[in-house]
Amino acid sequence: MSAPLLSVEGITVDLPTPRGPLRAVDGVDLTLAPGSTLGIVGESGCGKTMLSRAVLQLLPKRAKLGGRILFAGRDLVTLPAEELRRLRGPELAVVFQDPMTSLNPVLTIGTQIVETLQAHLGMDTAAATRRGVELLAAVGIPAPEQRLRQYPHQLSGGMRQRVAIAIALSCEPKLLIADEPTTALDVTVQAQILDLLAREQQRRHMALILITHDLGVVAGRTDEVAVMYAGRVVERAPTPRLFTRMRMPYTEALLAAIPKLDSPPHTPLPAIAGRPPDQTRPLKGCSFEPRCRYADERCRAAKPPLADPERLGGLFACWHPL
Amino acid sequence: MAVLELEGDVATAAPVGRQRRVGVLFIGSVAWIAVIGLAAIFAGWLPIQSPTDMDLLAKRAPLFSPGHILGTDHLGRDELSRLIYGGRVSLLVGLLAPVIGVIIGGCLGMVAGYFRGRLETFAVGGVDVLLAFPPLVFVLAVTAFMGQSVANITIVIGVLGIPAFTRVARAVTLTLSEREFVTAARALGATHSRILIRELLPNVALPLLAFFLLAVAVTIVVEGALSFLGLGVPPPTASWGSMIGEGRENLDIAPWLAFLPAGFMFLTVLAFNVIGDTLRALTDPRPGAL
Amino acid sequence: MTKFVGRRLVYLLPVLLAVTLLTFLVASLLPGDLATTILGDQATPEKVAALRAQMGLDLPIWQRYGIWLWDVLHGDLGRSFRTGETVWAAVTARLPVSLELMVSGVVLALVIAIPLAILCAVKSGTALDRFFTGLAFGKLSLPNYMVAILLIYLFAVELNWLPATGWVPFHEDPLANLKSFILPAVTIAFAEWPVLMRVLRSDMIATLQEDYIAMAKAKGLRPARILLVHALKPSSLTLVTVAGINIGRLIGGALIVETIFALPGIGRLLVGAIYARDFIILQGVVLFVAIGFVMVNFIVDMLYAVLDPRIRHGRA
Amino acid sequence: MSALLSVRNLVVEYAIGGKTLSAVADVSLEVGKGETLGLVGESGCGKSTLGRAVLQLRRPTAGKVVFDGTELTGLDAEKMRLMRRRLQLIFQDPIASLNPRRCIGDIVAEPLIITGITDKAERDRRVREVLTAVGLDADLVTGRLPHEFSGGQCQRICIARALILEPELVICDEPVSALDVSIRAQILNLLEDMKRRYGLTLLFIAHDLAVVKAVSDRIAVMYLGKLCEVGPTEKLFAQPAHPYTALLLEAIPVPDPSVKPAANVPIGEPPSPIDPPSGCRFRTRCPRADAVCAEVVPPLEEIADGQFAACHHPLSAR
Repeated sequence: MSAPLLSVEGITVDLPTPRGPLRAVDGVDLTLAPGSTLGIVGESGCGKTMLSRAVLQLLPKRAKLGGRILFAGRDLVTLPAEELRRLRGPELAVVFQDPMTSLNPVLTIGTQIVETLQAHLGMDTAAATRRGVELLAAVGIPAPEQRLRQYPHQLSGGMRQRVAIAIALSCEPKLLIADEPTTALDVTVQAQILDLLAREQQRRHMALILITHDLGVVAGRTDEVAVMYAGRVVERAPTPRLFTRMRMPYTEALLAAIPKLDSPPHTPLPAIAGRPPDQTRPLKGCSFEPRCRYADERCRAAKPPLADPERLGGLFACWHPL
Repeated sequence: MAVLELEGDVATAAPVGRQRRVGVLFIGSVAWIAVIGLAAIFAGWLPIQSPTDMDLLAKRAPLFSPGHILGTDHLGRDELSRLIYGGRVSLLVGLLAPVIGVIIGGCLGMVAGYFRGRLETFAVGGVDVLLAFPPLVFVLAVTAFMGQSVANITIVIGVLGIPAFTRVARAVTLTLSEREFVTAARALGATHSRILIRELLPNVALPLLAFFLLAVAVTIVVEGALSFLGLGVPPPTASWGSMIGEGRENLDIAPWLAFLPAGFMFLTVLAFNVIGDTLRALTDPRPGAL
Repeated sequence: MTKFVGRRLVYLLPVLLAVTLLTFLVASLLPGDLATTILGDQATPEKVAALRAQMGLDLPIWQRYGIWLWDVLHGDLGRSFRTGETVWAAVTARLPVSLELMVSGVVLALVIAIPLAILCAVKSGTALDRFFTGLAFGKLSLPNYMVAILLIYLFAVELNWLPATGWVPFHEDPLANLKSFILPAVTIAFAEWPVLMRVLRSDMIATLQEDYIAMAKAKGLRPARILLVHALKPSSLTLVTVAGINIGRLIGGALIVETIFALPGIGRLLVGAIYARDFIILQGVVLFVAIGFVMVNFIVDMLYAVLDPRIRHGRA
Repeated sequence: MSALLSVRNLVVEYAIGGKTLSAVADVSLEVGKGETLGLVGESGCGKSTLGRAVLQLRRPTAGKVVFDGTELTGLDAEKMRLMRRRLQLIFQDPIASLNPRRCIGDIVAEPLIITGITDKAERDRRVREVLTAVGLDADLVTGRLPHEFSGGQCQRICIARALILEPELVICDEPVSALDVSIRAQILNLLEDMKRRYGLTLLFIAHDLAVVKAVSDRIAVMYLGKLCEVGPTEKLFAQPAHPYTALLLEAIPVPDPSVKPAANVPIGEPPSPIDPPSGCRFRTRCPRADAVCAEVVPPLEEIADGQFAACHHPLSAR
């Protein structure tokens, strides 16, 4: 295995709230090899977005970040602002959830692509415009020359997300972070966008972090999956292994709670009782313990570490793995 | 789903922390208004001289003169007494005039924002007309017609405040009306008046109250401006505005005659602004534009 | 776009009509009979009646309004019965003063407000931000007649650097004109900047939290470009509105400032007309001011469309 | 099964900038008493508008809505107001559908007050009963404000409010799409329980086929304001007749890595409903479209027993 492109070590993110600091990300370690795909799955509030924002160094101003984020050998946390700026675009890029809000409504598509190319590749306007047309064509946008002159609101949701992807890809990044890239889109468009991401990733040999709440989205399209719950990674394994031999009860319960296409109507769903814990009042033991049917005294007393005690290549944080 | 995770949690928490931070200034403001208010109410019982008695031997007495702690004005009237009685006028007009605005403008704005359609066009058009009309002409016409008195001044300033209140009420109602709880009430078979009173009013009331306090501050300033121009409360009744105006004539020899009432008015207006702004911040981060 | 402009114009026309009608009503509420005023108290009732008939004052109000409107549409705004001056001449003589005051005041206010607002938005929550927002907040509570008095006291009375009152036409003595305008313009700027700054700052703070700003950062753009291109444009809508309303108001003359500094502007013309019951001048000036206000609002709407393509494409 | 709700040739139009947008274009369907009809479609297909038009919250431009023998479109405002206690609505965003400044007890009792139940004790009893039914502790809940609850709990409160008058028909407009997976399952189970307990008829609107499948007896698929296919749930999933239904089913990501993502995903995106394609509205994205599809609007016809499709080239007729 080659040296990791991204290595996240003991990341914590604390957000101040009126009820005290909220630990949104609680000691997460991750590594990502060049060209590979990592899926991060979790429900809202599990910290997956904050984790991605930490990697991108785009946390809210009041958030407190701890730990190290090594990207191609440099620690992003301590990197000077100007160096970080030069890294963003050519090395590190992002696609956000809602292209309606992630594209600037008052600037044309052309401006938003061209400015990126100019900022990093030193192209003149004509060259950058030509490149912009190529990029839009590459992400499957018909009549790209005309689109350059249009504004985001004149495009459909799927087209907007294609534009956002074109911008992210414009400087050939080594790592693309896609944060719920299809959640705001319809299911038929979602499939198209996921295909586009997969295709471009392979073509450019780019690493991809795909963040989603939908286990279905990561199933067919990632090499490895990390499941997050209450700010922690609770299970991490190669994708096929995670779905066939999951060890963490939360992963099992999450998968079971999804309505299945092949089960008959009116089948009661095995729901997870209760709701995620209040992260301003961290539990002493396992965060999933109050909702877990296997929980016992040990789970209440101490947090299980994320480990691979069986040396089978899958990490999980549970005292009573399945 | 998963739209901006965490934001939800943060938003649902009651704004406990914010009150403390605003503390000192807020308490100071409330205290100042309480002092001025009490002095204005009980002015008649306070051991001060009459605000209209002239002591022509002691014209423009400096501060801390015997018998006149804050000196006397160009007619030898006791400055402290005039300040207190002037506060009476400022507070009376300042508190009553916005009541007109908040009631008429609030109703108009809510109805316009809720029913939309032609009614809204009409209300918005009316507001635009009132805004385009030079307010001073209105003030002068009314005072010329009905006479300069505290009541007339109050009514005029109150009417001029209607457009602003209408705008705020309409903006808030408009966004609220699109919220699903209003549709839910309609689906339950609630009548329009019930929706307006039970569902919308409790939500519009707080932003309007905050705006009301800011309007009090503005009204005091406007009343002062009118008195300053000699269009407000007729002399010899004291008013902060007219005192500043009279003080201006003596700026070179007795500058305090202008700066004392100016200071009083500044502190009072500031206090109302602080209270209103605190309330606004606590209720709605971004209300309709003024 | 043309449709958008057309729609706004169609809306503005009834507003203008309503304003003039309102003026007519208010003016007719003014006590005192115009004919009596002109002829004096000693005039015989017959003479008064004759003059009333001659001036059309005995007609019902809506008819008088119609006649006046007809004349206006033909470019005849009327003539003061008192001075014989035409409305057009009276307004054009005062307008340069009010315009110079308004433009210099507002430009100065914007020059102060915009950089401060950007600075405070970027540094929001820091001591720097709290200092300037606190300053703006305090200034909001300081009426401009107090500012004017303070300025006069400091620069005219104590330091004696600038004239306290008066106005010199630009073509007579540019330097004296400038000097006579510094204090009034600063007073206006002082009144305007806190409002403008607060509005822009709060919009800017909201914009800076938008996803597209995060996106712009993630694209590795320079901070200056993010602030000035990506953040300022979408944040400036409220600023434009507020500035527009205030400019619209100032077209009617900054009455208080004009009075304190004895500047012969539109505001004082208006007050003079009311005191003298100069109905014709009053009518004309109000019409003029209302048109100005409505036009500024119209320009603001157009600016909206320029700033925000969504409005331009009719998706407001 | 007799039809409790019958929608006939319903048209709902909006005026947008001088153009007409037909959000619902000639839709007919029936919901039998005690049945759950799932209504699926992508955003902008008119499914929510249809739901609101049934409740007369948005007056239809044309067509009829017959509820238990009464023509709702013909009722005046007051009669419709009285009818509303028999038809209820549950929304997508549970937090937005609760008034932030009223306490839960008031919110849930509101329908009773509107119906004119003046006895406070009676109201309290029924509020407790319904809150307990949806799995909330009435003692802990009634005095608190909506912002003190999570999305899932707010949806329970909304369900309680909808059920307190014991309505016959409940329209659920995307009731779980704002909720997380684990909470979603709880709410879906609750809706199923409530349906049994109160003998409800449901019109269940959602964009997620898997969610709809879990609760529906029959499913109707909508595209750009028109119905594509209506049929019994199992049949529609096993043998979709309309190409759109088939593509929709294929596009759903399955949480199983051994199932490869679909190869034939529908191309493009739904066209604007302001200017819909001629003939069959799906033809611009349909792999089977030909000249006929551009000319003739396909009628909704019975393909198999109880299964209707509006297609010139239905799949099961291959």
